[in-house]
Amino acid sequence: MQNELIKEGLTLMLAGMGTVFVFLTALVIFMSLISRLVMRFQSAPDTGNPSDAEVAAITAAVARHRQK
Amino acid sequence: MQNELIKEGLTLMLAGMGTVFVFLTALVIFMSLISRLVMRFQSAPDTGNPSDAEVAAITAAVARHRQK
Amino acid sequence: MQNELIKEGLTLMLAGMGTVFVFLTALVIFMSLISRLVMRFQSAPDTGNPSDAEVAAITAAVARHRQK
Amino acid sequence: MSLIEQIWQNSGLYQMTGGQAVMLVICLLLLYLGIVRKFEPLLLVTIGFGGLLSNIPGVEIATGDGLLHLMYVFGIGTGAFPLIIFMGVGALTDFGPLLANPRTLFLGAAAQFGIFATLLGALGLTAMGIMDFSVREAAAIGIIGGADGPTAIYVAGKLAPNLLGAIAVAAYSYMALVPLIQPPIMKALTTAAEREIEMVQLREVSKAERIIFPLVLLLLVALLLPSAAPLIGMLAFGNLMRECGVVDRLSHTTQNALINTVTIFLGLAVGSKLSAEEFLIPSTLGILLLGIVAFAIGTASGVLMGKLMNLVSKQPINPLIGAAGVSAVPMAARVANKVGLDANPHNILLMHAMGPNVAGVIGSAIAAGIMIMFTS
Amino acid sequence: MSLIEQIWQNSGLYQMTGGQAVMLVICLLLLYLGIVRKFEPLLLVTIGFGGLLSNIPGVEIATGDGLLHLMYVFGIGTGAFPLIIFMGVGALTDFGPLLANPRTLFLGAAAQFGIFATLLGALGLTAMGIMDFSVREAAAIGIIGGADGPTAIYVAGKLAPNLLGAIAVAAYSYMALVPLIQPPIMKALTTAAEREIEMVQLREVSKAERIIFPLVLLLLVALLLPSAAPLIGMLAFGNLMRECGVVDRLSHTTQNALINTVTIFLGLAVGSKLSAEEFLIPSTLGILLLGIVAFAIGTASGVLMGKLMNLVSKQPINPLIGAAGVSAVPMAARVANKVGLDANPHNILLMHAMGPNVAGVIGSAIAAGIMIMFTS
Amino acid sequence: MSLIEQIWQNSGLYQMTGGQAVMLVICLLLLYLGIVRKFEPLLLVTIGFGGLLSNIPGVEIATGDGLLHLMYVFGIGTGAFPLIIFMGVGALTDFGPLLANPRTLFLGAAAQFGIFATLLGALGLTAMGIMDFSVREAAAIGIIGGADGPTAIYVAGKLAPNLLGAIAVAAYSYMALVPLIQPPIMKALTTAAEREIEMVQLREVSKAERIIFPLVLLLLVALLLPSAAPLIGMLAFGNLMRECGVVDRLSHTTQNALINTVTIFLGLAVGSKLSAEEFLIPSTLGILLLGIVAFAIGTASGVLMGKLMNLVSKQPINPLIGAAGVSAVPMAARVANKVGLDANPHNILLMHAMGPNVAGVIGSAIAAGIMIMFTS
Ligand code: NA
Ligand code: NA
Ligand code: NA
Repeated sequence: MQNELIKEGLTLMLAGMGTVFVFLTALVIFMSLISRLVMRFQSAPDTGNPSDAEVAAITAAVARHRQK
Repeated sequence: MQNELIKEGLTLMLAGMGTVFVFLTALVIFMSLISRLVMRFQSAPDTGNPSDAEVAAITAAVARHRQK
Repeated sequence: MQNELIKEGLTLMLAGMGTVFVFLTALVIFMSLISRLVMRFQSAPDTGNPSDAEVAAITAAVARHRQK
Repeated sequence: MSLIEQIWQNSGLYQMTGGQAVMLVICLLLLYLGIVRKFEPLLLVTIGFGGLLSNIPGVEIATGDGLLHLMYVFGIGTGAFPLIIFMGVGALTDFGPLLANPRTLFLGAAAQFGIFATLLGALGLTAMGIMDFSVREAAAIGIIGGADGPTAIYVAGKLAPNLLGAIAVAAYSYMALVPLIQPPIMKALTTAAEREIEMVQLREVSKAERIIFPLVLLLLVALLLPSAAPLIGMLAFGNLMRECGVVDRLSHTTQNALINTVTIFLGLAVGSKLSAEEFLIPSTLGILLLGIVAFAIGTASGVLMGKLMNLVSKQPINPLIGAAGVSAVPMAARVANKVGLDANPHNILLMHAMGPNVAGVIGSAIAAGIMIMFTS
Repeated sequence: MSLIEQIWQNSGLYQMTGGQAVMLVICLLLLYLGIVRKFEPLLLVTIGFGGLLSNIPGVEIATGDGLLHLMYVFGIGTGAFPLIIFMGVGALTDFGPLLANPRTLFLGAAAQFGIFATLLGALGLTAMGIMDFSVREAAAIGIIGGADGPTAIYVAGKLAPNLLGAIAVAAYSYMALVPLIQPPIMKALTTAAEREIEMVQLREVSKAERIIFPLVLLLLVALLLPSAAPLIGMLAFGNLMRECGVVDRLSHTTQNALINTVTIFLGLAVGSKLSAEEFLIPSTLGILLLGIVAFAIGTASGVLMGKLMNLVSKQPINPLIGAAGVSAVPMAARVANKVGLDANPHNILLMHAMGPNVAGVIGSAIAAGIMIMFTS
Repeated sequence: MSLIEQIWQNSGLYQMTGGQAVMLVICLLLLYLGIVRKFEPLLLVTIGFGGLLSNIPGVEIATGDGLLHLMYVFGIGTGAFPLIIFMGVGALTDFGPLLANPRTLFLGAAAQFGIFATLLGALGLTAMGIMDFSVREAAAIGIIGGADGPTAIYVAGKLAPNLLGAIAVAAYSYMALVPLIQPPIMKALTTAAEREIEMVQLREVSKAERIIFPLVLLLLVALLLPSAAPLIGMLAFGNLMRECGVVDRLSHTTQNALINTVTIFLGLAVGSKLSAEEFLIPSTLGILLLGIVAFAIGTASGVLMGKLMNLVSKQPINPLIGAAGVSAVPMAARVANKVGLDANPHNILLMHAMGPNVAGVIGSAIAAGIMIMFTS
């Protein structure tokens, strides 16, 4: 009976930490993929890289936007 | 059976559009009456029509009020 | 039966006003005690009474605080 | 042909009873008082409109699965709405003037005599065979004299749900009529010299006292009169959120979105008790009559207590502030201030009257606890 | 080994049905329409997300004791959420343009023809054996043509809860598509000369008229069609709070925290009806088809009524504003304004179109009352 | 005579048990911690006051038809309150730092080891005969280590309602004690050189990524662990409302009036479980003990994972931010920042610590899903 309890606890711990890591690993992988896709997709319409001036303007705009 | 359904639909349509029009007509009549009553009642304390200057002042005040 | 009703009413009145007064008297006593305790405790760290200038400054600050 | 007949038989014109028509007029009158005369508009507008909805024939609104009936069952039947409103009142109330001069609690105590005198009156009318009120009903009617809407609704919901509509309407209507009811009584019971009495300025109250007060209030209730604990507890909780300074976002929501939402639902739910068959009964007339008597006696008791305290106290007390002990916050305090100014244009009694005014809220909640304890 | 098996058998990958996968894609599409295309985002985002949650296999969210199912039962089953939203709509609606030109109520009446034509269509499809709708279901589908979300949800909750998901999705989707659906119909039915008609400026409407209007509206409903009283009553109550000027704090909460909170819960609760087994049925296709027909017929009826009124009226009426009679406030009024501007760049129809636009809200609530009266 | 006797026998002084007196003192202590020490005041003030109300003898507040009991049954028994709070947390949380550096999710994963170690500890104490916890109870106790109040309340409400009071009090108390509990563990497990590590600045995260994130999170939960879908789903919904930019009015209400209202009701409802007979049991001591062990192990696991990641990663990772993986947002991130500043005055770790900090919220919700799946 007592061994049963401990065994059940160990099982839960194993399954639990396993699932937490599998889940968060999957999330890391998916979000990394999506980040790359988004970045490629968003810069696709541009002809080449933005100029320094453009970068400065965008950064300022984003900063202003995020402050809201 | 099928004719019954169509017949019930036609009945509902007739009764429905009829009631909608009767109701909204009653509303038009009542509100027109009330508008006239309100206007008469509100201008009753005045001695005659407001002057042009008064009209301008009131209009401006109302516009300001409604902008709020 | 009718006398019963009146009697019950009188009983309630007596008990009610009694309890209201007992309760609020207890509240007066407790809050007066606590006010004195709080005032003593709060001024304890001070070395003596506040100067007139301090009083003026505190009063102004409190007034500003309470206006918020 | 049968089609038009069906519409006609389902119409309000066909189904309306005389009582419903009378109630529609009464509810329009409540709306008039709220909107044009600005009498307690937050409640009279919502109760009045709820009453209109409740007297529309042939549709479930204030009965069965209707929205207003559900609001009544879940909000008032359980006591939740008046208790949440009381929490909001606590969050909106500044007990500072009371703490600066705790003796004014006695004025709030004395004014509760209106409650018990009215209870006795209701039982007297029953003993004389004029009315037929049970003790529970008489207790609920008496609470009108507390001049505190949520307390009256809470007690009526517990002791006499069948009379709740009339009790709530009486309570809020007379609270709104305080500027008419109180001054003649105040002037009749005081001399011009008494009305001119100026009071010493109130001391500042520290933050610590403000925080400790709701806790002491709750603990005293817990020790002395647990049946008043729901009302006093929620009042104290709201006030603690207000004063403690660390949960301002909760206090802000309690004072605004939460109390406003519950006020709307409470008003509609009370309105659901204004249906013709529940409201147009002889009891309603009795309640309206007893209610105004309760206000008058409460006012008189407060003023007389003020006179007594002025006699025995070293510091002068203007007896007018005793009238504010009925609660009806903040109207009664303003009335006391105004009558005082009429007698002495330099006499600002407002803050002094706020003490008994908020004491009256506590006093009537205590009285409510007594009523509930003895009759249930 | 059995451990991993247990996790696997409880996983969504293992339990998911094809229908659920399809519904997840459909709900993502609704979110896309709401977020990227900005189609009625307040409802499509909440409904879409609720739909996602409802199609997760093996967990009680939209069923049993799940939160979304409880929201559905207590909020939509009782009618509370759509009625509270309607109160909020009343508090947000300015009926001034309608009061300045009450005749535009006829445009709002005519546009309701879409509702009843669709009802007939649904019954026709059933008579032909293509679909299988009961009269109650057909009535609920017809209300999509009212272009008014809460009305559609209220009626569907009463008459055809099984179709509520599809009806709500159709109603909000087509309301969002008004700028695409209406202009071709409006142009096909009017001449360029008609579209250029300029209208005389609207008069100012007094505060008294604004306050009396919701009361007259409610009393007329009480006398003529009590079954529409819950919807119209809450609309009128919200509008009275808005206009009466003495309960601004209640009106403010109604327009903000209260309607927003209920919108979130309503959307999630509607989403709970987007489970695969309830949504992926042939009826849904029929509803989507009939819904767009309803919008088209309603638009056409409004425009044709506008042409008729322009013929018989002394003051010129631009028939384009008739299209706004379907409601879909304020989108349909903006569309009428835009089509008018295209024909005549000096022609600002917006305020004129707001009259029929808000009249359409009243009209479809009346139509809803008829449906409920005749079929329950 | 019998009158005074009746009042006396109904008084709290007469009826109060020793346990109730002890609980009143404990609840005053919670209020002291919340108000004076500013420990998680939003919850400790509301729970503490609810606990006071629950220990008033002889009146139904936390039992039967009492308001707090109704709040418990409808708000916590159904899971509605913690889920709505989680929606609010989603609407208040900026997942940007996590998206800028997704690997910090591993830190949030590692810190959940505290949960499972504590579960094992609770079962160990039972096996040794010191305590008597079932597996469900042990699972609910373990979740304290998640350092996330609503998650702990949600799980306790499902798996061990009898222990909910002690679990909630332990969770919020230790979350408040994070600045005392964590630093010694962090310093013991790291070298000065490790604590001085500076991290590269986080990249900007695009709006598209922010919108897609909650959807990916929900879909992964749907596919892998549906039992975590209610918690994660509401978190994702709140965050989608925040980030999508088209429902700002809903997001604003969720972040303010809605979460504040539910926080008040949740706190009072949790307080209703602090009645003497439910709280003053040996289990409570065990829970408080196990809770602090859970926090310590979670902190240590996060830091050790940080050290490991720093070894294998190309970019430097300061292991201190691993401690923030327990969640306790944003306190744990601030603690990591402060300990970092002590070691290197130019080292601003705050934004880097926010990543594992919010990852910890997700991690403990996933752990909660596992617990619910395996034990119910
Ligand atoms: Na009172
Ligand atoms: Na419409
Ligand atoms: Na956590």
